[in-house]
Amino acid sequence: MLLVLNALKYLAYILIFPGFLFSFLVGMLLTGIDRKIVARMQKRVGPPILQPFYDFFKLLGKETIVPDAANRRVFLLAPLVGLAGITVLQLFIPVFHFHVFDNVADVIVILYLLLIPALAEILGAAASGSPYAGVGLSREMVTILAVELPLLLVLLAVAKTVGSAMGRGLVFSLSTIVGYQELHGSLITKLSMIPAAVAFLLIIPGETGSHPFDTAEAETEICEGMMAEYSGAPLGVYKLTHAMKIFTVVSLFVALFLGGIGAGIQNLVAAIGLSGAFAGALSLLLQILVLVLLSIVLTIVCISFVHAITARLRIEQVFKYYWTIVTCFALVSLVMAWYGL
Amino acid sequence: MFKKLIEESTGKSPWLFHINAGSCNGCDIELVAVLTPRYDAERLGFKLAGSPRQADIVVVTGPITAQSLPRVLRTIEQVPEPRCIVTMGSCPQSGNVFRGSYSICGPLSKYVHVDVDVAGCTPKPEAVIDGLALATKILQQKRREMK
Amino acid sequence: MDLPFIKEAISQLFSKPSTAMYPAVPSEAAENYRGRIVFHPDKCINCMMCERVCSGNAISHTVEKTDEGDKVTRTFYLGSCTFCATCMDFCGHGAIEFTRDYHMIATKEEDLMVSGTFIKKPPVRKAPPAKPAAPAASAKEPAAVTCETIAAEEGKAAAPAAMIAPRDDGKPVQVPARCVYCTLCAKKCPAGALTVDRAAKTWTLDEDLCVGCGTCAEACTKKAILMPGDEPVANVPAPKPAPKAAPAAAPAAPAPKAEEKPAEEPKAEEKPVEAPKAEEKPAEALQPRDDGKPVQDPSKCVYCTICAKKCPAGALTVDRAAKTWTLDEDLCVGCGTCAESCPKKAILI
Amino acid sequence: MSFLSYQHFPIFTIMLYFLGAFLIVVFGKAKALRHAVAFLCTAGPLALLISLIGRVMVHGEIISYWMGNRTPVGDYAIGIALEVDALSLFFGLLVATAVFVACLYSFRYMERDHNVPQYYTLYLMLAGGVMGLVLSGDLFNMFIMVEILTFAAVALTAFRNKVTGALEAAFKYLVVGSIGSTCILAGTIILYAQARTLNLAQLAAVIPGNFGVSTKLAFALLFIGFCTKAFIVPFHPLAADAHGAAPASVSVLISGVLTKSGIYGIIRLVFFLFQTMNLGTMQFWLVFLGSVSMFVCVTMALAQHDFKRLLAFHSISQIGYVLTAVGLATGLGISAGLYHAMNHTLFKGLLFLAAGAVLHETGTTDLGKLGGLAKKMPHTAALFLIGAASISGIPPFNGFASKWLIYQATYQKAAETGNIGFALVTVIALVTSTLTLASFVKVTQSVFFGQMPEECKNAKEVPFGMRFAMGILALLCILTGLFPGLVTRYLTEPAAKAAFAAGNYINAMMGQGYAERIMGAAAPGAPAVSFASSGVWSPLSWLLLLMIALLAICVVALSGKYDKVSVRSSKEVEKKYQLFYGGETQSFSQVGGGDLFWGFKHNWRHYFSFMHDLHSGIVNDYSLWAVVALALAIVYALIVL
Repeated sequence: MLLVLNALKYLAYILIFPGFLFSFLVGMLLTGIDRKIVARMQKRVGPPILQPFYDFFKLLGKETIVPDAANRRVFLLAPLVGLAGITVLQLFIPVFHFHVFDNVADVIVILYLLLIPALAEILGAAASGSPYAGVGLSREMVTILAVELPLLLVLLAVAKTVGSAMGRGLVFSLSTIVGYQELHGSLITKLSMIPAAVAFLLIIPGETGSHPFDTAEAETEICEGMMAEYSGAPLGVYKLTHAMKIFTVVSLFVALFLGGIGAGIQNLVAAIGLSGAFAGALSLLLQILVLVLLSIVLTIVCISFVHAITARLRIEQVFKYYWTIVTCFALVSLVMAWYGL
Repeated sequence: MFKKLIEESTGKSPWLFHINAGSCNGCDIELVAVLTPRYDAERLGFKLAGSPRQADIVVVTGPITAQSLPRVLRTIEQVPEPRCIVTMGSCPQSGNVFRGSYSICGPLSKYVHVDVDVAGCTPKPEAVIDGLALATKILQQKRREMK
Repeated sequence: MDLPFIKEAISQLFSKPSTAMYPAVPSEAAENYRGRIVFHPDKCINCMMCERVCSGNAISHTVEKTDEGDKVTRTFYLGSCTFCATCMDFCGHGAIEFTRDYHMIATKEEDLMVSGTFIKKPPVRKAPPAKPAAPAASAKEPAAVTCETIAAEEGKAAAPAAMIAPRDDGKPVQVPARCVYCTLCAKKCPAGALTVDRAAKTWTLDEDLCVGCGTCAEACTKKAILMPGDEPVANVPAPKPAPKAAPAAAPAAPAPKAEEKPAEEPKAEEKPVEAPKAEEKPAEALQPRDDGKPVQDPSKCVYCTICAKKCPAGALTVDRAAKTWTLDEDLCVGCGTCAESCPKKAILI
Repeated sequence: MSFLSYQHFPIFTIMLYFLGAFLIVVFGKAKALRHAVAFLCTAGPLALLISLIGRVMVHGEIISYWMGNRTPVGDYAIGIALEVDALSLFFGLLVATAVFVACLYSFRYMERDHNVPQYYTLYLMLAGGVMGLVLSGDLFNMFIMVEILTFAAVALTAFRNKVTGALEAAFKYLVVGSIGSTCILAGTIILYAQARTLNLAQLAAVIPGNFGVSTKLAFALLFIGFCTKAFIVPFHPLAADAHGAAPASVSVLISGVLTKSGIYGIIRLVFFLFQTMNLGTMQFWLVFLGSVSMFVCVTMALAQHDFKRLLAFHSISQIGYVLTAVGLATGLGISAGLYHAMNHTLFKGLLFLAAGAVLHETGTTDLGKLGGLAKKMPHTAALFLIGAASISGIPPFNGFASKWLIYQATYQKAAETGNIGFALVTVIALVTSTLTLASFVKVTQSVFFGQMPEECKNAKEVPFGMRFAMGILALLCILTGLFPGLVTRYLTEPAAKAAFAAGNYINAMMGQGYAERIMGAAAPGAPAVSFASSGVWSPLSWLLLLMIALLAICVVALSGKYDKVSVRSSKEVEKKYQLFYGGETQSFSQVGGGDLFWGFKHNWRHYFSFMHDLHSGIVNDYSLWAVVALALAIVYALIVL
């Protein structure tokens, strides 16, 4: 009986709370807010906040065309694998105090798990056989190459800071990092972590492929790049994966650098004097709310704002930008973390 | 699965694909002007799609020149099913001043069923928005009739 | 990497968007915006000027004979209109008006057709008074009035309306009473044989240049030029619309003297006109060629070189003197412009 | 000792190979007989070694076998000995598996070639040579085995002499290979002169501590000798030529097995004979060589236009990983290195077999001329994808488990020693892993997806025999990826402990107490190392979650008629199902091979042009590098040791 209960609990985790449904809603919300804010920055009214939902359900209604040149099975399966990958990844990122699994994956593994949705898209593009998709695929791979280096440096810096502070050499497990932050305040308050946080903020648009770095799916130059041959439901699934990826990357930033807020909520709830299960539920609810708000603020700052003020870069500029400017930020923070600042 | 929701959102997020069949670019810049802050078609859900596979409404401008005819027909054919075809400006409807020239292949309606004609030699952006709104209703109707 | 728009982006975020919420807020077109056409049939006199000047040839009309006159319906096809309003400018009577309504969206073709019908009453037939000055035409016939005044101005003896007979040597002859000196014939004449001076009201024909193609006669809306083979006409202003075949109510009296007649043209000119006709073999029905290229009917051709000039591809060479018509097979695109432009319909395609 | 007791298994494994080689020469004419002999002579050793796992790995027993029962007399080892400790068995297992699978593959793969019997003889000679090298406990015996395997490998590289460049590649391999072998021979002679013994255990007891000038020279010579065998950086170009030309099953051996024998030699040398692993400079030297070969070879691989040359460069970059991990000389480091060596043999074998399948069907491995093969060869494509995913370290597969361990090891080493250099190595390791992913995306797009050119139209699925061999390797890739805990506890950790436990290696050979008596210092103990302690990653539960999520999504999709895509209703909508070409008719245009990753290549164009000039392909350049490397090693050895 316990096994069944346990299985149901995990199923609920996967499908409902931090898994599919939750990140589906928040992801779409973030995309809607992103498009609205970008529009408002261009002095125009912009689409309604629920526009991504409409887009998604309209695409579900559209007919799916599989071109002859495409490899039919891979063409249809790739989006689903991408979606499954991003859903599972969301489980490993703790919401402040609440984490579903704490001994399944650590920070470096999450770095690799972030690759799976991008690879699913690349596989889908390759399977479609269109030359536009081929060019898009090559650009997406170069973007991944560009983003990987600074992202790793940031993670190493965080691991080193938390590791030396806790005296265990280095700590890669995300839940321990969040636990540490709850005791000693958010990492962003430490001097050595500020360049790392800035670097991570600069990485978010690159990782999610949003505006200045969306050379991979530049609709003007290479007709939607990798999505050139997708229509109907598979395209909807890819758009959904993009939306959920934004939420995942942003909540990773919150977990890595703003973990201390969870403790603040805890003692806030304690201050109200509630206790027992009710307090736990309330604090969980508050934490979710704070996470969503923080995600919205972060999306506005580092995706929408950057989207409104920049023009799309060429692919080798994207690569050069990430391997010089952003890597310097991350290196500075790694060196500072290393020599005990 | 949630068929009504799909129908409703088909009406709310029509994506455009613009085909220039030899136009003098008067209508092309007017179509783009519809997406500028002044008229902002995006608040109604319109968005320019990069490839016909992701389009719902196909906007054709220009008198269908002999050179562009096969390409226009092929691109329209590649748009997935609930689709509308809108001709913008007088040229695709009748060939306008170019009618009778040996290199013009006549009105688009000779080859494809045109859903909405937006007349005017460069119709005003408001007229284009009206035309597209009408096309969206027809799109929704087509979606309702689909299997 | 300079980012120029940071300040604007932030400030615009908090300011009101500059979008005109169109469907909710109706927006009016500019002051004299040329939108949908409104046709006032009552003002129209069916002078067809608008049709001729319309670049998109969007205007067409149908005439229907009824007892109290011609029932004319004129339709403006907005789908082919460039809204340049040239027709409005040319329409002397303000029958065409461009409103500010820009809603020209249609799902069916008919919605874009603006049309109006009116009855065009024939001119009132009063007994022809001796004085030409009598206002024979109703207000609607400006042409006739001008003709009267011209005759009065010249102060020529108001000879009784003389008959004008076409010349026998294939050259055009002018009916001064009908001519309004609009210089259309001079412009149309391919050979440039005609010079018409509007101010001086003179119509001179250069005999040796003229090839007798008849384009001027055709072009003349007033039918003031007669070609060989037409009936002699009274030198009196033609009643509107006075199609050529209209029974000439005025008594026929040839009075060629009103024309200035240049010196007798050389005899030779005439002879060759006849000569080719004689040589031409009995013209059996000429078959158009199957590969879409034009073929010439020597019997009809007058070698006026119009087809050579009109041919976009320059495939035709016509030698007026040697009376030869050669077609360059590969240059010719088979567009048929030569067949259309040939006044004598001597080319089959 | 009864004839069939486990003591004799090591000698049986080696002899079986050579016996097979001899038998095939005798009755090689009949195909069935030849295949039976080859099958038996490759399956036998594998079975024998697997039976030894329980004894050697779990109980930690070390089997020593004196040829002709000439046990040591008064502390002097006279006879030739075979010694199988956990480390040797680990490498032996690798060799046996790769040889067995490649042999299965070559039954059908070599059908179209002529004089196939000679192929099998050379093949079994090569296998025997490597197995002998790995299991022998005698330094000179190792040299002989190195000679055998080098010459067999050279002959096999030139086996398809019609292939352009095969002879030239074989010649290059022969020249540089013989430079390496002569270095090993010279080193052995010097060591023998000083210690008057050739037995590894006795040498390991006598040599460390009293380094004479000649011993340092011997170390440099032996080190460079084994580096040439492992194709480390200065010697890597000849590996690319050798793989490019050799038949696929042979390149599986060259890249999967020969390089491991080089690494095995280095480990024996550094951890046993000279026990210099704890020297800071030694660790720096190994890690530096490892990371340089990692990065150089992966960037060279990215610029390749030929499928097999690309795989060859990748195998050297993976060897760079192994060397870096081993060079750390920490418990986790060695375990991660060995784990990656095993994984490398598996997925590199799979990739080479897939390359062989492509060559078998289309007759070319040029990335520019291939495309869209997934439609004609779905199984090969699926197996290739498993191999590509595991080499580029995608989570559920084995590549990720070992690379992740390597990152942990290098970064932990950085944390312990406090010098940031090792953190830099982690960064290089990860960037190399992403570049590997990039180059395999390039291969996937140029060979298996995209549009199919005319030449590949009549390619069809490879015969079942070849697919079965690839299937075994793919299954192993997945299993070793999903159960890292098991693999590390039973295979890599005992081997890592054995690498550090030089003491009981010596005692097992020379009798108890010998090591303490001779070396005086306490035999270096084995540091505690375990997979769980190193970090948090359980692939099985992650895969379980992924499967549940995927299942849920597929159920939802199928209920929404996701796969009932608009099938072609009637012929005349032909245009609808063509690719979107901006309205043009769909013509052949494959985006693959050279035109991918312009952004990266453009940024690194100076580096690539420099690399282009460096890899000139001329033998004297490579031998010059070999000699220069030798000189550097000698200088290093004389100064630092």
